[in-house]
Amino acid sequence: MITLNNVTKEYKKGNVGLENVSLHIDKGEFVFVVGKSGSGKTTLMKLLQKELEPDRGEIIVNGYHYQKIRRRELPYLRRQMGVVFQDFRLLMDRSIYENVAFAQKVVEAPNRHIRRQVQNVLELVGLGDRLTAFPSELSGGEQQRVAIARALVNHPVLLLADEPTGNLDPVNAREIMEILQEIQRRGTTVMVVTHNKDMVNEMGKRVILLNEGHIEQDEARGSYGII
Amino acid sequence: MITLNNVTKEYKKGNVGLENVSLHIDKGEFVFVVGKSGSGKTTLMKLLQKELEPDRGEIIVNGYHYQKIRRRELPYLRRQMGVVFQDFRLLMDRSIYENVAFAQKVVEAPNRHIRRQVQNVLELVGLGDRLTAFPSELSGGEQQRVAIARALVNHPVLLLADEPTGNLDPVNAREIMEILQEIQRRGTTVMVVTHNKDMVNEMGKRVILLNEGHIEQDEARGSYGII
Amino acid sequence: MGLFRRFRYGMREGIRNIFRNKIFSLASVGTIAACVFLLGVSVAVILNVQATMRQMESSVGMSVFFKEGISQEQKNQIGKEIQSKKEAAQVKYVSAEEAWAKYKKEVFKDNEDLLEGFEGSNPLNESDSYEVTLKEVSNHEELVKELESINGVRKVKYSKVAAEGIAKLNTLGTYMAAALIIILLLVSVFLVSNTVSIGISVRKEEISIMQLIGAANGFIKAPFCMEGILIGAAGSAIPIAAIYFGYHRIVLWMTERFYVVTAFLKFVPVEEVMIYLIPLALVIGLLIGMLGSFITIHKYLKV
Amino acid sequence: MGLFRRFRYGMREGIRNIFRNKIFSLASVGTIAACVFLLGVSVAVILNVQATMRQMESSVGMSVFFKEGISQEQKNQIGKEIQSKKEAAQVKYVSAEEAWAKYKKEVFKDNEDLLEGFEGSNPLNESDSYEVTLKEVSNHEELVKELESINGVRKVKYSKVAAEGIAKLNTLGTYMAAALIIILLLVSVFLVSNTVSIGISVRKEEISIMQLIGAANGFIKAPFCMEGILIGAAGSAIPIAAIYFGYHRIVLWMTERFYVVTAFLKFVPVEEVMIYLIPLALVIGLLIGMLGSFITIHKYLKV
Ligand SMILES: Nc1ncnc2c1ncn2[C@@H]1O[C@H](COP(=O)(O)OP(=O)(O)OP(=O)(O)O)[C@@H](O)[C@H]1O
Ligand SMILES: Nc1ncnc2c1ncn2[C@@H]1O[C@H](COP(=O)(O)OP(=O)(O)OP(=O)(O)O)[C@@H](O)[C@H]1O
Ligand SMILES: [Mg+2]
Ligand SMILES: [Mg+2]
Repeated sequence: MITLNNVTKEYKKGNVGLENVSLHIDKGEFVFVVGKSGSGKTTLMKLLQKELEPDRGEIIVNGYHYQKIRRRELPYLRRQMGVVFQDFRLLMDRSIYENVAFAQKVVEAPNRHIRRQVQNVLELVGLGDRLTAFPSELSGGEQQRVAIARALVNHPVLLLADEPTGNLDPVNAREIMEILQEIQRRGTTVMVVTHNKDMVNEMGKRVILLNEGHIEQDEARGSYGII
Repeated sequence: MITLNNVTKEYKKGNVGLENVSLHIDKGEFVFVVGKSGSGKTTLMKLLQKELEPDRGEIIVNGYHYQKIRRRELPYLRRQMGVVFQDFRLLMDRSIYENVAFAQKVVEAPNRHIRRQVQNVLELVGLGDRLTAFPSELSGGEQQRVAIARALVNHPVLLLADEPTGNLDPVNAREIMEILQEIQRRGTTVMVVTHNKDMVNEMGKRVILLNEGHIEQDEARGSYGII
Repeated sequence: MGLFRRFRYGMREGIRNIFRNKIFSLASVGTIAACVFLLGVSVAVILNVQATMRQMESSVGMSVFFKEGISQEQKNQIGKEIQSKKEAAQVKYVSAEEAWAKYKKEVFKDNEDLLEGFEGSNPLNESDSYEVTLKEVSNHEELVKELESINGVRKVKYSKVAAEGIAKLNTLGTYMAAALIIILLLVSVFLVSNTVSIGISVRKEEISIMQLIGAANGFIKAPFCMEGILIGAAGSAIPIAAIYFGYHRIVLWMTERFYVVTAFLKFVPVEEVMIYLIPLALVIGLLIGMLGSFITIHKYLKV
Repeated sequence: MGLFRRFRYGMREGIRNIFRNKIFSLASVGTIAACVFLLGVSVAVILNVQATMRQMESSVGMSVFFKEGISQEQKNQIGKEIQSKKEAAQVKYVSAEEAWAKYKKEVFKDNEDLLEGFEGSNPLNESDSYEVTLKEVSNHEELVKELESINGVRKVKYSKVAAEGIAKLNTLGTYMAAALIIILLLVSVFLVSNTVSIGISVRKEEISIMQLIGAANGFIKAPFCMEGILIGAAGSAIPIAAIYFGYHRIVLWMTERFYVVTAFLKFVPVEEVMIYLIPLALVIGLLIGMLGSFITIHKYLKV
């Protein structure tokens, strides 16, 4: 599903994003990406979404070679992914219903399905009764759950979640993790950036540890204990 | 330092923020505020900053009666607080040096001290080499640490931190907690909203548990285990 | 996505966007309205000035004098020939008596007694003429030559200074009108694109979120274009309506207040103003409104 | 905080703000520049039209005729008396012969032979007069009465229609100039406050952060006001400079291109335009720039 070959991304002023990262993730895998603040986790996510271009190296996701992809094709690539952004990136001038429905409209879902699907997914994250609220009227954790709902609503082939539980209490966090595991079981490849040590240790999934832009460790049934 | 008497805050559409909350926190205390997503933690913080007005009830902070305070006095009240916002609220068009220095300028610190103080506090949170970076050029955790630095720089009498470690890895989180404990030891009253179960359990401080706007529990040497 | 579905989507979302960004929408409508208003006032003034000029032109005429001793029949013949010229608007026979009477009235007003000695002996004897008023005045030199070549014509007198003056004034007026319209158009384009670019810079964030979710560019553009069209339409309609309903009053007020001057002035009907103003407003309002957002959006979609 | 320190802070931060929000700053400068430019062009046109009017006024004169049989000495006396009136600009004696010669030339140009029978017998005998040109034309009725009351004056002839026409035209011109300036001022205020309110709505977030950190309102306002003043100054300076340097060329071009017309026209020197334009631009640029941001900021600081 995901292949990175010697990918390097440097920001201006010489900040290292990623340095010479090679990586392979199979279809249907569940992977945690951990590492201390500023180690390049979000950079990796952004490269996979083609929000950033690598300076060097090759990225292949779901059969798309990122160097060769045309601008016209980019939306189709992105529609196969669900992304939870670290900073949520909700449309502030739309209700949370509209925010999630927008993702459905983008993939040209039939209108008659949209309402039900959006309602369902918002109920799944515990916000079924807040459809008309605007993001600014939600608590931090509630906004985060809207972002998660939006990533899930299209049943993506690949789910990228950047600290999806950073603003959630342990109970909510556990529920979200269960949801992510559930969609993995249904065949979605899931990649989760997290600082939640307990969760990582408990779930026994593959863990990729980043440090200053390098992959320091990549264990099949890893734990967070290592840092 | 902080007294709340029967404070109620309802948002429009009937969302409960806080309901009939009474609370007293002494000068120099260290208090954790916990509770599940949407339980009113941020609402409590906003009321203490007088960003929101309560519908009913009385708030007294550091001798200021919030009902009687004049608009002209408000800045002086706020200058005695350091606040870490859940959504950081950095000035996006200024470098992180300028962001922190702004807080110093607001309290009319002498110009010759500003540079050294800002440099020191940014080093304290591990960002001493990123002074000229803009918030958009920082990782989530780095932005969070800038927000913390800004709250600390004026040596406030009261520190309000809304999930200051939500985007931080365990190592960084621990360092930040130690800093907060250190400034408490120097006499600052500290109030921290957090979901970090381990941290709360480990530190053995007073824990206030909110649930749907009520105080459900308030233990002197509490733990997070209860929810 | 079907064209119809995209249109409907663009329309609905465009309308919603207008309400989502009230300040920006109001500002854009206001800017376009202000520009169209200035343009409209200018167009109205220009059209009225032109109409007045045309009236002045036709009042500059020529006098055609006859050779000595030709018959009344020949004079009639000459009159007909003059009439056949396409530049001639009106041809009027002025007898020598009339000419003298007019002069007397002009100079000796209320004091005709001074001229008693001349009574009966017209000093302008044999100076009967045709007074020709013209339709337009640009090729007067040629017309003078043509008229002088008519058999029996002794002399064609015309006020060269007045005729040339008016022709030049006309050209100057046209230049100034063109300059005014061009300046206003440029200022309008500038102001509108100003407003749009501020607006878009605000929505840059929103657009980039849409792109990251996988929205195709057309899908992002459609509502912006519709929004531009609607804002443009609203921004043009307001000043057009204001001018349509205000024009009549102002003309009335001017006619009453300044009756002596307005005798010289010629006011065009509001419909004529609208004939020019509406297409111009459409250009400003719709095209700028739409292209403004379209182009600027395009710039950001390239990201 | 000391006044000086606050000023310095406001200045430095104001300048930085301008660069921090380049799009907004450029847009604001552009909007103000466009408005001041339109105002400047209007002021220039109005001043030139007024100067031309004044010239026209002075060319409308009066003719003062004498009672029958008064002596040359008395006529000289009358001339002096007329000259002493403050409204009189120039007083010129026109003998009956001159008057007739002028008329002959006007009507019988190149055909004086037609008048042979009248040679020597001037039909305008006893019609010598003073031609008086006037400084201004508003109180002509009164002047006529005054002149007629002079001993030895038979009749004062003046073109009532022309004089009244010009006076009315003048009033109309003043009204239109005032209307134009008012419209442009209103449009300017509107456009600038438009731009500012978009800009502020963008910075609302920033302002609220500053407030939450404990910044006093004055501390937040100072940079915004300075920013407004600087943007206003830049926005005014650009079109003023453009008009200052462009004016001369345009006058030159018009004089060459339309020499017949420009003979009637009176161009005022660029300095005179600047005398009016600079204060007006200062009002627009500085006051609007500053008050615009000041008022709008104030609105948001009330939060
Ligand atoms: N736009 C940018 N310009 C310059 N440097 C950047 C930019 N974005 C990120 N960086 C730097 O690149 C490094 C990696 O950033 P990244 O966002 O990938 O970290 P992260 O692992 O997601 O950290 P966190 O856990 O704090 O979110 C950091 O040092 C960061 O400061
Ligand atoms: N501006 C608002 N308008 C309406 N409802 C609001 C608004 N702000 C917050 N709320 C609601 O009030 C409740 C309490 O919100 P608050 O932000 O205090 O929660 P919280 O405890 O901070 O949650 P989290 O841990 O997710 O940040 C939530 O249900 C939220 O949706
Ligand atoms: Mg990150
Ligand atoms: Mg919160």
